[in-house]
Amino acid sequence: MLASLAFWAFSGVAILSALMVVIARNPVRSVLFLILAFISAAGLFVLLGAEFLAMLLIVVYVGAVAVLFLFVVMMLDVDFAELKQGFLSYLPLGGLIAIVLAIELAMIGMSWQSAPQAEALRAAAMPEGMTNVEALGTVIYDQYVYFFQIAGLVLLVAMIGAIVLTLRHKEGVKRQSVTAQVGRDRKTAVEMLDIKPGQGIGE
Amino acid sequence: MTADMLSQDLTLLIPEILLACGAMALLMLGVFLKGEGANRLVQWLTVGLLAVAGLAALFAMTGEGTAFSGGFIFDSLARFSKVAIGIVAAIAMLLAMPYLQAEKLGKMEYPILVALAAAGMMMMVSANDLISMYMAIELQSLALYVLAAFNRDSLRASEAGLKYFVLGALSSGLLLYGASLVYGFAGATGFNEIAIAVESGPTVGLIFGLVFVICGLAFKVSAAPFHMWTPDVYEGAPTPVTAFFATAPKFAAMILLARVLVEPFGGMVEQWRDVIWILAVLSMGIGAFGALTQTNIKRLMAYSSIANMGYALVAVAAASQTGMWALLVYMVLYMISVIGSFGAILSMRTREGMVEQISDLAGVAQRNPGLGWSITALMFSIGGLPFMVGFFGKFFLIYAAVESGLLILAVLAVLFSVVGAAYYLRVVKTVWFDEGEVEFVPAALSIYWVTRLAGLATVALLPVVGWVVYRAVSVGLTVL
Amino acid sequence: MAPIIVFGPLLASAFAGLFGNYVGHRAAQIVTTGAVLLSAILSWIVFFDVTVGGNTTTIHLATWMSVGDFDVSWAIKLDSLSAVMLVVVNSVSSLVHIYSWGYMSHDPHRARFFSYLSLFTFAMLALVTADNFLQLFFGWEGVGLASYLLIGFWYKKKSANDAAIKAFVTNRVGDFGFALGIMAIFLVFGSVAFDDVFAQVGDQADAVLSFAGMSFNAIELIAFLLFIGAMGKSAQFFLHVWLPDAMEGPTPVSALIHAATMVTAGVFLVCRAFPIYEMAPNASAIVTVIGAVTALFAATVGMAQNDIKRVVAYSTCSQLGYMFFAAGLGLYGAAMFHLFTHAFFKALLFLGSGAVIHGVHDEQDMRKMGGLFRMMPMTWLMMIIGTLALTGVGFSFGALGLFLPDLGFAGFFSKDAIIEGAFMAGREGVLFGIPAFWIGTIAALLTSFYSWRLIFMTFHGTYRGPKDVYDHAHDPKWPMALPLVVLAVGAVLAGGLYKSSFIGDNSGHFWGEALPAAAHGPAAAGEDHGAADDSGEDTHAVATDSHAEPAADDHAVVAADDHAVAADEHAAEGDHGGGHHPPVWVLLSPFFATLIGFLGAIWFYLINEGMGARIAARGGPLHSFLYNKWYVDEIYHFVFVRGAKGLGDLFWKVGDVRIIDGFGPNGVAGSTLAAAKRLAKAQSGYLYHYAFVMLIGVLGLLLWAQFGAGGQ
Amino acid sequence: MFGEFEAFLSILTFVPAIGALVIALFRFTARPEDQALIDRNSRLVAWVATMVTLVLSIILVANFDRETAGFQFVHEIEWLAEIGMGYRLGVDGISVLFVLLTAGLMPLCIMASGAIEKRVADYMIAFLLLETLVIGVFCALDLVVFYIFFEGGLIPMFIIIGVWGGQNRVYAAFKFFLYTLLGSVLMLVAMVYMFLQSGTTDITALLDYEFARNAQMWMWLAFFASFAVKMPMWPVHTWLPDAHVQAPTAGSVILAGVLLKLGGYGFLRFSIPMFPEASDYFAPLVFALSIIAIIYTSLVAFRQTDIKKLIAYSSVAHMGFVTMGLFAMNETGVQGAIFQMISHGVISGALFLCVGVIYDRMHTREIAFYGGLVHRMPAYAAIFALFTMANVGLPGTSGFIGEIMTMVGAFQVSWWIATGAAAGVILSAMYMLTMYRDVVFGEMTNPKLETITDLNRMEWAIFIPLIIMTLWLGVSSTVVTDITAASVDNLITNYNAALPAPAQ
Amino acid sequence: MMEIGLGHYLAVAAVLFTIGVFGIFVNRKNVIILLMSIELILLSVNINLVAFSSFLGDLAGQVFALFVLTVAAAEAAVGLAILVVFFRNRGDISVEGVNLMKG
Repeated sequence: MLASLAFWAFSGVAILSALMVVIARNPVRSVLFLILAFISAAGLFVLLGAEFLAMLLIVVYVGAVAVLFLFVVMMLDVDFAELKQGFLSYLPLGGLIAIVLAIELAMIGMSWQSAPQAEALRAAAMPEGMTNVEALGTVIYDQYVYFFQIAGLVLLVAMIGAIVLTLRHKEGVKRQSVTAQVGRDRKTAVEMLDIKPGQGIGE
Repeated sequence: MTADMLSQDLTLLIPEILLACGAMALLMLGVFLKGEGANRLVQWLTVGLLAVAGLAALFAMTGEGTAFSGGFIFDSLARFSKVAIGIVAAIAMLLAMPYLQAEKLGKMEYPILVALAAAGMMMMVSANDLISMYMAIELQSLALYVLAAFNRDSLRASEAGLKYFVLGALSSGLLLYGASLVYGFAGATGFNEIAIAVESGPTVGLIFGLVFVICGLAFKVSAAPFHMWTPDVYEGAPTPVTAFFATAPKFAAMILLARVLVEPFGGMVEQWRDVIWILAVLSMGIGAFGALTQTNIKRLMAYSSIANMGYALVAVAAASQTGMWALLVYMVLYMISVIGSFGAILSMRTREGMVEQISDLAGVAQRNPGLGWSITALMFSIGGLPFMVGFFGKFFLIYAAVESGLLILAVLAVLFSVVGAAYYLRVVKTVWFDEGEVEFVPAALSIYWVTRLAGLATVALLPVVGWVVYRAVSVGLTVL
Repeated sequence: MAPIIVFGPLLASAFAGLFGNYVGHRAAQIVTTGAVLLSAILSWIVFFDVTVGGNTTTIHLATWMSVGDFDVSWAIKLDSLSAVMLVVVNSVSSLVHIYSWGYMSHDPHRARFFSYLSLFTFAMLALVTADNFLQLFFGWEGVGLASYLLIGFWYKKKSANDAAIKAFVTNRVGDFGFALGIMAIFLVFGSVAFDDVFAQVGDQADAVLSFAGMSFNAIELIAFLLFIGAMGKSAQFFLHVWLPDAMEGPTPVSALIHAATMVTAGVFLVCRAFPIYEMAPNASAIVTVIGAVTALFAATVGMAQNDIKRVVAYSTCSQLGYMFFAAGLGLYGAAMFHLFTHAFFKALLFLGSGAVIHGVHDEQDMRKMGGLFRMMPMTWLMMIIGTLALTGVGFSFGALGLFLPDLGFAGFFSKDAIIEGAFMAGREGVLFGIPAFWIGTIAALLTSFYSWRLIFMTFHGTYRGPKDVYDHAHDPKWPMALPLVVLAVGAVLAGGLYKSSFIGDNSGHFWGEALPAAAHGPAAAGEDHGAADDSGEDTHAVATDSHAEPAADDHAVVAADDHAVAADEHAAEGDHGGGHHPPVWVLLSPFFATLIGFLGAIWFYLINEGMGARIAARGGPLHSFLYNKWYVDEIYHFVFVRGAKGLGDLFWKVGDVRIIDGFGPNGVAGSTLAAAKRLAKAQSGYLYHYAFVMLIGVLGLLLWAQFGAGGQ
Repeated sequence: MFGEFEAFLSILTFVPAIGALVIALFRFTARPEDQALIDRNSRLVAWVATMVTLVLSIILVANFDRETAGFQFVHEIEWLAEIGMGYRLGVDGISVLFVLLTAGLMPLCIMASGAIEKRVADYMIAFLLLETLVIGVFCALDLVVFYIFFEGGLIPMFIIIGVWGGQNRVYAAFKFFLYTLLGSVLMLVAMVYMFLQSGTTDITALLDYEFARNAQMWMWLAFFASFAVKMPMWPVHTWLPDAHVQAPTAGSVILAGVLLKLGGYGFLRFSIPMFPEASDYFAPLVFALSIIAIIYTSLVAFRQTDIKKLIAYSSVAHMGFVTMGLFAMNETGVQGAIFQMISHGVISGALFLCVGVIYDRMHTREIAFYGGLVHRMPAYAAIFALFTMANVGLPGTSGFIGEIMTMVGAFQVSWWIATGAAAGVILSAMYMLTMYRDVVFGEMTNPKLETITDLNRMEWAIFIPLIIMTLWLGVSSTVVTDITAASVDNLITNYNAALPAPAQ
Repeated sequence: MMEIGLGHYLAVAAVLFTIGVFGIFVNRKNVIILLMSIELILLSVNINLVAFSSFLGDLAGQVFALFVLTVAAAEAAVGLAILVVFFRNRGDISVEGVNLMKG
């Protein structure tokens, strides 16, 4: 009973805040509603027994992605009010499509039955007597290590990509060069000049 | 998982491992050896790396089989595809080098991203699980998003990157939603397991899931109506990137699509054939008609690739062994022609810089006969006209379609190919009939040879096609 | 020998045509004339060999076509029919060659002219010596080609070119029928060789060809189709329009082709194919009718023409009509006989006209002549002889029951034989025999009228042209005079000499297998009874007629009509009489018809000189009708030429351009491009549009998968 | 003597391609300043290559066994055998003469290309490739090989029309290419279907294979789409006038002389023997279209103001005789059709060359521009007259034989058809003679023509063989029909055997 | 209050998915919100996966969701990087303006 109450609460909040994400006038609010939606979803995850993912959602999404969004929104100084104009022009068509889609998908959801052989097909059956985290750990690093490695590559690509796109070596910015600092010796650091009187150092 | 098993699994992954580790090593190399020379070194090494990876797939003494609990499969289809991907990616990299140098884009990240994207593609063709499918696609896609926007000071390139990214992310969402439905209704993510679940009868959930998955993959192969990004991205992205886009990723995605449809969902042919049928017809039609009014040759190539993916989908729709080898032959021949065409496009450099209007090609056949003849051969080959190898691609896929009883589709395909011929002819017409003033600077050696050899190959390969076909047949045999 | 006859002119022609410019005109003339002369001499030898010696042969030269059963040879068939034709063709041709030495002496393209003439001769020879229909067709079209080339010889003149094309195309219309006839022959008989076909005619008498749901007797159909060909070549009514225009060519050409030889090919064809016509009474009836109509039509039109050559041309047309109705009535021998005699006197008339034209500086309009007989008496004499022969002056003493030989010019024997034969045939029940007889008689009247009109307008009365021309008018020199004389001799004697061979006692032996025994029956029957001739009578008639009272032109026609009515009554009486011999009035009626025509001409053109011109100036409907040749040209022009142009434009500009191209390639290309443009517009460049399309695509596919074919 | 030498036909086929390769080699490697040298040498090489081909094809015909109905000089190389395909070449009585025709016209085309001054090397390459492709079509004994050659020929022709053509060449080239391509692709589908049904693409095997009646209908239509366009038959003929008018002289010669024959050859090789029941069923359609073509296009030709267009339309009309003869399906008709194709190849080629002569001098093809040419060019006038007459179908020229034989053949089927065709003969005289009159005869009123010169030696050399062929075939048609007889006989026998006995 | 079954979770996911799609439609001017809509779609996928995983008693779904999260984060990084680049070049991020290339 409590669980179902929690479900309704979480799902209600999630849906409403998701709706707010797309219709909020200010993107900052959108981001904040997004965070709320994520948190509600995390609640749903907990209800489903996926505690680790729930935490991950909050840590990764709220902690990283949403903040990144926020950061970009702040960084890009855009007149958002203007961007919201014309909001309604596609509403009827969008709404229609959305409603049809929602009905379709919900119908499918309702029609779910566990496939007869699903039991047998399970690649990674929930191990008994293990916490969710433990259980995930065992499969990720064993059975799904391949995916894990690809995920690493994906992140690498993302990193390279973000850097190559946004990193700028601005002229005139002094940078630290560790090797240069460490490799300093007398020859490079000190220059002996023979200064003629009355002429100073000049070219 | 024992070490023994691990090493056994790892041997199946030699090409990917080579690419991933090589890419990381080159990354280090690039980071620590600064300067133009280092960039060029990295570029050359990447070319080598890609080629080696491709050849490794061919020659590595690994058996065929699955690895990592069925998440990865190495069969003859995968082997064939990896060789093709490796070689094409290497050629694309080769084509890119002079461009990058001339356009001052010669950052060392470019080859690294190409290598990682290639790794992603190789994983795609080996995917045997929804998760690995998704991860491989993302690995490839993320790299390509970045590559599309690689010329970050260009508004066009960044616009292209943005469009590609946003739509790509959307398509990923669709794919994932489908994957989740498939997972839920089949009860597993592995292709083998899904196949078993499908055997017991398709449910609405599976059908919906499959449709979503198809939509996601259709985006990657730029099949209509998920093609909209293609012209803009092709036009906006730096030309060598476009050349890369048009070849290896298309190939990988097409193979993946075919594998997904034939292996896990082989039991649902009746359900998905219509979907593919529609996609094929739309792609062929939009590709053919869309190209007619184009003036930018890269956009033209974009529409051409949409149309050609439509043809490839005809082979997929055939859903037969013949269809599979028709697909392979078609894609390989298509890649040869396209990579050559992009070599030609990259040759379109005047003293002021790159030009990419079709009209700039006016009179090329007169001033630069080698290029003119090459473009002619390549265009006719892409158009699938006889005496060019492209014809065989079309021929086999029509063969496959007719064999599977898809007569209407076959007829539509040939009719659209006539419309298509019109715009390839337009290029040839410009090359031959028009008088032009635009003087190209001599192309770099790599571009020169890629263009000429590909041009020659489209004609000279004709007798060799037999070999390609045998090879493909043997691949097709193991797929089903 | 036979190959020399046939191919000699060809080689000569090729020589003159190819090398004429190198070896000079004289050499070309010598070679061609020599070759044709040689042919002529040899053909006389062959003629006697065949007709007297009875040595009919067929020389097979080569295979032309051989496909399955369709086997066609190049051959030279020598029988009486072809021998007669050989003689006619080669004789006239060689005379015309000689004549042309003089006539064309100032033309810069003489070599070409002689080449054409010889080429024509060759084609004509190939035609007459054919042993199958297809070779005949070869010659048929070959003479058409030569005719085309010769009519258009003066290529600078647009009228000449147009006339040449008209001749060729009109002939093609006839050939259309001929070709179809050949096809039908092959279909029915499985062969196109004369011997095979004629041998089978009896067996196939009941063969039927169905066409558009109707069934026709095959033989009738074939006969009819062949006759269409003959109509074209022989300028019979409906397809006669080219012949008068063909006078644009040099006069020797007119003499050779459009009088003596080519135009008679149609008659030759009908005679050659007589076994078919024998079995085809209805088709023969058509031949008769067309022939008779032509005879009358051309004669009426001839009365109103002013061009000297055109008058002769219409006269030719009319005489051909005689030959045809004779052939149609089964009087093949008579037809051939008339053909034979006609060749001489008509060539004479043409060459004479040529001499006149030559003498008055290429003036052809008779209205600008007159009184020329003083300046060119020799020509006058020749023309008179020709006219006498044409009008068939002579007298049949037999008709009066006198046992004297018939006396008369060539035309008298042959034409009277036809007219009488027609009467006899009609009495024996051959279709249209009696009408043919009457028409023949009336046409004889008209012939006489216009022929003498020509003479009077040209040679008598007062000169109406420029003075200096008259002063320089002269008789021709020897190369032109010689053929005239030779032909005049022929025109006088040919009839009397060969009458018995062609239609008389000797005809059975003369023709051998070439013509049916019956062909010399009806006419011969009358002749045998001692129809005699009196040339003295005739000259007397001329003399008296020249003093005839002048009368209005219409009066002449009315008079003729009256006469016809009267004669009709007579015919009725004659019928009552019955019997194997034509009644006396039948034998005499041509004579009187001729006499009346002659008197009419005297009245109009000698006694009341200028009356004809006045009538013409008044432009009455009858005159206009005749002067404008019954408006046939105008109708054809409107229907066929304008029709073809209109249809051509319709098919081209509407059919091809607007409909086929408009809806076909251009339409498709246009709509394709329009679709492409619309598609390009859909590719708006807006990100959300793209996403839109994607999502709509997803939704569509989902719905399709659920409710469409995929979702069952 | 060459019967044992298997590759003979392949060598014959590819000699021109080798010539093209030679030209290409020095074209691509030469320095720009050697342009004149390249031009001269490419002409020479092209001429030599085509002459070698001609000699080889004469040897081919000389060694051809006339008694045999089957294929001779067969050259087979295994290629994609697993899926039933192979590289197979061979000739029979039906095709061997077309090889000779092609090989015979090509040297003349090369010689007639003296007026081509730009990009001579490319031009020669295109022509040589075209020759290889066309000969390949006639020799191919495999569906796929056939199709490759058949369609491949479009490419060089496209370039020939487009680069060296007249004012509106781009439109014409596109129309030509797309029109014919559209027709052909349907044939491709049908070929695939045939392959799937019979399991082979070997033409000799397919000739014996019996397709189901229903399938025959569809395949016949698909093949018809291709061949009818190629012929071209009404109403898909409109590409031809444009293509002809715009093409350079030699291009028109090849187009009319050889490429149009591909359609008729296709009917003979595929439609009739492989789909006999469908051919029988659709014969009335073909007849109707043929007759319409003959009369309709003749009338259209009558109204043309452009000499080439007129001759092009006349070609359409003459091809009507071919289709009519082919579907008469008796020996006279079929042999007549083959003869007509050969003869039309010579005559229309010659006519286009005639036009080329004055076009090269005056650069216009408007009939109205000319007039009175005979004054300055008597030899030309004579030759033009000869071919005009041959085109009109005057007996004694080869034009007549084809027409009369096809008509005789058609007459046996129905004489409506023959009547219509014969009416076309009248019209052909009308338009050809009118055109000839307007161009050659009359006063020379156009002052620009005053300097026009008569034929030069090269032109004589071009015309003489054509004149000889026209007249020779005209008086001795057995030269051709003897060669075709056995194969045609066989074709008809099989055809009749394949038809179900008439229900009676 | 009825028993909460899988269907409920899937329905929630479907609604979220739809809202994501809807967001793309209605926010045609602001790329950032487009990206957020896509994040919503991914969230719905994750709910699906986890719900299925839970009801199937199979960890694979959760693993899948885990990787989706990872990739989504990477994607967001790249996407925002591209967006920043675009902004630098153009000065605003109105989607409406992003149509340099079309046709």
